[in-house]
Amino acid sequence: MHTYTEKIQNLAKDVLKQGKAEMVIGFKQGTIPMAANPFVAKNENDADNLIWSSTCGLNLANYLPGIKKCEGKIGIIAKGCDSRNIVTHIVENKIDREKLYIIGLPCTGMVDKKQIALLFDDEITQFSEEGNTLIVKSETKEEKINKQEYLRSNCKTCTHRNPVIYDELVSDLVEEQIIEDQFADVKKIEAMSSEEKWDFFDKLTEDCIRCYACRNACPLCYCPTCFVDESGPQWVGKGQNTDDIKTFHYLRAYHCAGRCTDCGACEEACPMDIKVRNFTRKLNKDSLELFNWEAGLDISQRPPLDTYQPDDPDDFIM
Amino acid sequence: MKIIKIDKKEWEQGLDKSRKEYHLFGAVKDKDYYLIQALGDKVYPDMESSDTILSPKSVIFPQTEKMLTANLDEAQDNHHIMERVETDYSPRAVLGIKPYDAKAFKILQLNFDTEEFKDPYFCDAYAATTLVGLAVNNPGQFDFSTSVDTGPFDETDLDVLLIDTGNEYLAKVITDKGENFISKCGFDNQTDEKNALETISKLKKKAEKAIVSTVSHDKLNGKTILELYNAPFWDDIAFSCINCGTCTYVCPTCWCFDIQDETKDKSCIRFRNWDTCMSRLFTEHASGHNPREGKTQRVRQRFMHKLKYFPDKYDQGLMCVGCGRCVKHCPVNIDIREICEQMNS
Amino acid sequence: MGNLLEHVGIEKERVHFSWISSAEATKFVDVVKKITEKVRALGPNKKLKKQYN
Amino acid sequence: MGCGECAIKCPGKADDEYNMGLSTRKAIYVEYPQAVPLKFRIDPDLCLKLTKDKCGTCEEVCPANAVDYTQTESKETLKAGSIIFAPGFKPFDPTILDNYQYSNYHNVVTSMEFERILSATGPTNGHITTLPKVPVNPKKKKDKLLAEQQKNPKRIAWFQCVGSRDINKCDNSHCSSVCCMYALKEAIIAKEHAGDDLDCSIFYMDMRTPGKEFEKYYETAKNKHKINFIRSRVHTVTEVPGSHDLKIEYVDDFGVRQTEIYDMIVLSVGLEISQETKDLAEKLGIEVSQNGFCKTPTFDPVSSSRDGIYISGVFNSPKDIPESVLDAGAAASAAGDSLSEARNTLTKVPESVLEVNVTGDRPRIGVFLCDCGSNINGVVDCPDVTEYAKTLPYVEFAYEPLYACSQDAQDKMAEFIKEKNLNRIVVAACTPKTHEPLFQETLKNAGLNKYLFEMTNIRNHNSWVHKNNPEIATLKAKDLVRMAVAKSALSEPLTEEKISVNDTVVVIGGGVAGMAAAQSLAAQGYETHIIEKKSGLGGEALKLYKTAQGEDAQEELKKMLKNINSNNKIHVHLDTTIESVGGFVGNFKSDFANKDENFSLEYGISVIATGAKAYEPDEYSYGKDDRIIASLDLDKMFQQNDSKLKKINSAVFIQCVGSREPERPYCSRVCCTHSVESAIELKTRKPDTDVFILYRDIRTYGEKELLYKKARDMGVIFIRYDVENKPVVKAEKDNVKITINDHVLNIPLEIEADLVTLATAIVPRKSEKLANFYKVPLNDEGFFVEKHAKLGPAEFATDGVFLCGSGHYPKPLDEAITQGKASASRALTLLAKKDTLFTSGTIANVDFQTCSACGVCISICPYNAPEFAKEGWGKGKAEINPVLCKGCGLCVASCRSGAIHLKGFDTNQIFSQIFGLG
Repeated sequence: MHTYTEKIQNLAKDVLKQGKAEMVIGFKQGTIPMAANPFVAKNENDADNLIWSSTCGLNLANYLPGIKKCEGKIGIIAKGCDSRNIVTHIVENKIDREKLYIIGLPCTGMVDKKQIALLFDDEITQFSEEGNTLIVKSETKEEKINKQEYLRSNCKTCTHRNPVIYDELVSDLVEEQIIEDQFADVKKIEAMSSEEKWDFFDKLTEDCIRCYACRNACPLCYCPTCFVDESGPQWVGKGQNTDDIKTFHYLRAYHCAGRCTDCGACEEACPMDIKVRNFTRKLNKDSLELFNWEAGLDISQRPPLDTYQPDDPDDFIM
Repeated sequence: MKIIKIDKKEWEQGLDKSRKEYHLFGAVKDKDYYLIQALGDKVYPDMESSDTILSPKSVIFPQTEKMLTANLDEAQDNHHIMERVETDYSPRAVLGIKPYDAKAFKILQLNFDTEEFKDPYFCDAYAATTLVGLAVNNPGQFDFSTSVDTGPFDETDLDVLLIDTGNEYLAKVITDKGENFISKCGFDNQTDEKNALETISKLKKKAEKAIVSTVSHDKLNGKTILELYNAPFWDDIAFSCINCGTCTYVCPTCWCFDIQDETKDKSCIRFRNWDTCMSRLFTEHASGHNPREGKTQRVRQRFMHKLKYFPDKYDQGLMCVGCGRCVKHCPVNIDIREICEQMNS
Repeated sequence: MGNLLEHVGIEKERVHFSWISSAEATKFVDVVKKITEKVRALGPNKKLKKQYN
Repeated sequence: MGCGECAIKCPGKADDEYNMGLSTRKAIYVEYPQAVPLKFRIDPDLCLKLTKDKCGTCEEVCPANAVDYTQTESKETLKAGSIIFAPGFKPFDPTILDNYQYSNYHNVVTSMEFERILSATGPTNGHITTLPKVPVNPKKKKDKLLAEQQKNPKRIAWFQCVGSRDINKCDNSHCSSVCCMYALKEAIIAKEHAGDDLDCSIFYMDMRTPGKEFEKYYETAKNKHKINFIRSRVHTVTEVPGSHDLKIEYVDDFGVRQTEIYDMIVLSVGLEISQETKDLAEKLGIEVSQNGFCKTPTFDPVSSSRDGIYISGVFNSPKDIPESVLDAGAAASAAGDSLSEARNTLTKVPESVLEVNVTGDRPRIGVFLCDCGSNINGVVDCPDVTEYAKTLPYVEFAYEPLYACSQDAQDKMAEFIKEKNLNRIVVAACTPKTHEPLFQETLKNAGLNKYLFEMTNIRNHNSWVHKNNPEIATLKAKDLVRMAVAKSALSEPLTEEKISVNDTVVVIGGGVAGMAAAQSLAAQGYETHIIEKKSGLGGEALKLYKTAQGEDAQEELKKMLKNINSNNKIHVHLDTTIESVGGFVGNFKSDFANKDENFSLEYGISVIATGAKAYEPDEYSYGKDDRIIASLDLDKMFQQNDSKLKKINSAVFIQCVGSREPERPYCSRVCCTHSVESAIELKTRKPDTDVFILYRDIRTYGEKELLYKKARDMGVIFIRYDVENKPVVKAEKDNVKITINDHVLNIPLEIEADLVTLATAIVPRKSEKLANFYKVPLNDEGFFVEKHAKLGPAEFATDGVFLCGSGHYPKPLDEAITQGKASASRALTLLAKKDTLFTSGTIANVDFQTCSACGVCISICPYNAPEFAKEGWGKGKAEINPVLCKGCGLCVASCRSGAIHLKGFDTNQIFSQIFGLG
């Protein structure tokens, strides 16, 4: 059991008991190994089901705008990236800070389930962790692996593991990672020729089935009607045409420009293992370089593309 | 029934022979996962493969399928007249399909190929397709096919069932289609039926025993629709759902589709796409009214359809073959087995 | 906008941003000429151009 | 119609005055291409018909029969209550300055000529060339030879103060105020046109850039554009033998004689008053100064010496565009004050036609394709395009008038609308900019909503530019018509919201600017509230001794206060601060805090006049020694007739204390004049006082230059210093020692002074809160940003909020009062339209169903039109206030959810146009 699990359960019980919040959004144990199921604890008994593990990679902030029936406050377990998306929600008028009771969770990174699955020819039957060691079993073999080597790629470059906004903390803050080159992956693509880039993204998106799990797992995507679903005008064709598929991915990325916290939920949710962060990462890099901006750090600031400053960079205008 | 023994060393040669007449499909590993693909020259299916992410239903019922075209050029005589798209329906064979995936076609037929209605695209594709199954000797932990009237050696809707016995395959030739394919491959080493069946039976028992995952649905039939519909658990089940369509897209039995027209300049095509009941758009009316506005209604619809409406309407068991793909790929771990248990209890 | 298009392989010469006031007719002509030349040198665009049928 | 057929055929030719004679025009001509209305006139001295009764071609070719040779000059008598006299200026003619060789060399041009050379519509299409005065199509042999020697210039020199600050060669003692800035501008544009290797040098005496944002422009010219600045007056220009290059000779800063070669010289000619204006002024009986500028009192800065005649523009004093615009506003306001009772007595209300409801009807489009005489029809096959239009979807009817804008075509249009039951109209003609309102009026009169109109330009964008390709032009006309029809089919009737205007005005700030605004508004009959934070009116003016013209500032101020206090329309709230602002133009509501009781007001218009204050320096030991004081401290001493003044034998003024520094990169505008004034006062009181003014550039712009001259005449010593080498002030027991580098001798100089006066910068008050309340912008230094730097200096981009006084930029009393009156005048344009003020129909609109309430529109709108709905079924979703929306489309483009639509330019309309093209 992860050391955070018991703390979370106790904190949640306390929060619910004292009425600091009416519900607590967290994870419960999944039905299959390496799965965690987003779950809302409404009473102290429910709170016993809350867990924590390195597989809780989805972004719980995603569930906040959907909660309509709640008189009191909503409690939520928030790791670094979740908290940044909560900030974004507050900035974008999705929820009031006063409506929230945030249980901050200093995060040590989430694991890349698909990478781990590749170590096995058959299905994984058990997963557990002890500190930095992950113990993974299948019918045929057992592996003990170092968690740091199997972190999700966004967790590897994360510099905001600690929550940026919270009412109480699950544990002491953890040390933030110092990343030498935040955007090595983006630079690799930037160095390609136009043709190589085009082919790279062709290959990247070729298996997309347009289930929109990436969009739906993303806390930023809360529009009542998404542009892909609009019929008048129909911005994107609905078939499996590669240009339509790519258009969807481009536009989704644009809509996240300056707002994306690189939480990795999109990639985590993709059934086809498409590395969709390759789109948003570029915009994150640009936001940082052009506007010195990282999303979701300050509830008093709108993202750079929502505002105009006379000294905004304008080198692209010729 | 004929049982043919195929030495694995001769397998690929046989396939190459069949290519003269058949387009071959099978599981291929590209990147880190398996997909069903049309096999190019010198490409052979990976018969050791675990499940493909998507089921083989796309071979007969593609995600996007052109149906009709029209030209809008008023200078031409046939303008604005919809004409069926010419599609290649020459014979094709799907190799190594899992028995539960084959069974799923039986379920799809209930929708596309009935006395009353025949979907020409589905029927023509189905008629052209030979399904060469491979019995599952080592079922994975998601496989709960035995609980839903299928099983690792199920022969429903297969034309040929291959059984892997180590160095060779035993091929149970089930239909004429299967017979034709096997003969086109040049596999003709007919084996003693009794011995073979015994081997198969042993393997089958072993495989069925290896299935750890089960689900009970015995009481569903006795419950009324309204009782289940109004059950208290739907909100909790639906809470974590993000309404992506993953479960419906990976499902071998989900058959819903949506028709779209696209026009450019003087040409127009009408095509259909897989649709998903997880999408709000699925039921949205032109008026803006939506009978399944909330995600609870949508989640409930999916499970009620698979586990209650379908069985009630067709009396053909559940609309589920137990492949476990939706369990494995759901990003938030909504598990049909658990829900079925809840509905059954 | 231009950055991401360039990033996914649209040649950057195909996307231009310019600020031209309605009084700057000459600049408009110059910019359009310059862009036309650049794009012509690249040849026809095949990317993100949906093929029907 | 302005088709130009007459000018094409006219045989008469003359120098084109608009292009400063650098090109020619015909005897029948339009003075300049931007002329509104675009009407031709005949030059009576040149026209063969009028002079010799020959020719008559223009009458023959005119398709509209508009030429009438019988028209003659006529005299008319008008009765008027007030006269605004705005005769403008005449550029100085440098012919008399023989040392610059203007008449002799083709490549010595005036700045006015150079403006035309830089212009894309000018004689060289914006191309800079040496010898630009050579005719474009030289006829004479001499000119032809010269034309062959034309080349692209490599070095251009500007000579400043040509005809200004000069009583030696001409009699213009004033500074023309604008030449330094325009020379900077010309040099920068020249570099932009000709490339960075063009060498631009400006020869000047003092660089005078005291206007708003001007100093930054000067810095940019120096640092970014690398323009050379040479402080010297050039004394000789000669041609280099064997070429047309110009050799100039001058004495540099260190007294060394220099020679340089240039390709071209631009004379920055000054502004002067023409003899004609001087004569007229005499006839009108208004007093003028020695340079011919009108004399106006500081506290009544647009009034001439004759009652009822108001002055605006350069005739008042040499000035730039924004000051001229302010003058105009102030003069209009002053003229209006006396006429307010007569307002609205002669207006007529037009009859209105009931609008037909077309919602839900199938579009029935009428297309009107204008021939524009031969303007369009001469190139485009109009009958063919008309026939084509008839085949387009939803087009019921197409018609091809000779001139769509003519009255008979309008009548026909109205008839056809009724007869053919048309419900959408497309006009393919010229530009909607000038003609759309006319057609819309016709639609209205025919009972159609005016937004069911669509216009496409097949003249300016088509027949004019594709003159030589008639076939392509015809195809393009078809494309344009098809696109317009596609859009028109989707157009919907739009409504314009009526804006109610509460006619109470709130003026924030009770300094002279605010008071002047209040006086004007009250004089026009509007209840006006002055909100003043301090316990008395008058602001910074209370600290001044005399005006630049020598009037007693306090006496004048007292008169003003008396007038305010006795005016029952003006309500003064002292010790009061504004605490909140809600609402929008015409409908503001604010809470005010007063030391006695808080109150709130509903009002329609707000004038912000919060002013500025003196910078408190920490430079030059200020505050550490009572002999080192600030400018206003000296005024106080003068006011009180301080006994210390008598003991002063040596006084030093240090200029630019806190101004033109990196942290305050602007010129405070008033300090040079103020120090010069005070220096004169010291000299007047005690002539043997040694007075020194240590300066960077003396910026006594306009006729304030006369004060500068007077000071020099009286013996005030001016010593220039560089910003890198500032004077050093050291307080000692007996006196204050100032060390400065003498700019002529280049040796350190020590001055012993009894009094050091620091000309401190003027800094804006902290106005963030107020700026936030009214959602109006502040610039980097904290001054308010007006609607338009040149054309909208007394108002904000936010409707209903106006601006005056030093909160806009530091300014002397007369300019503050002018701006106060001007802001009132701008406010009046809204107040007077009280019952006829409507929003535009083309504004943004939110679809609540798709709105995700993310707030991007609210954050991004420059006009604060969107807000979250507080009630109704869209509660919590964004909602656009139609009164504030300008229809710019920023929110539409930035709405991720696609919930915002721009009425009249909806996405489906734009798409249908695009798809209509492809």
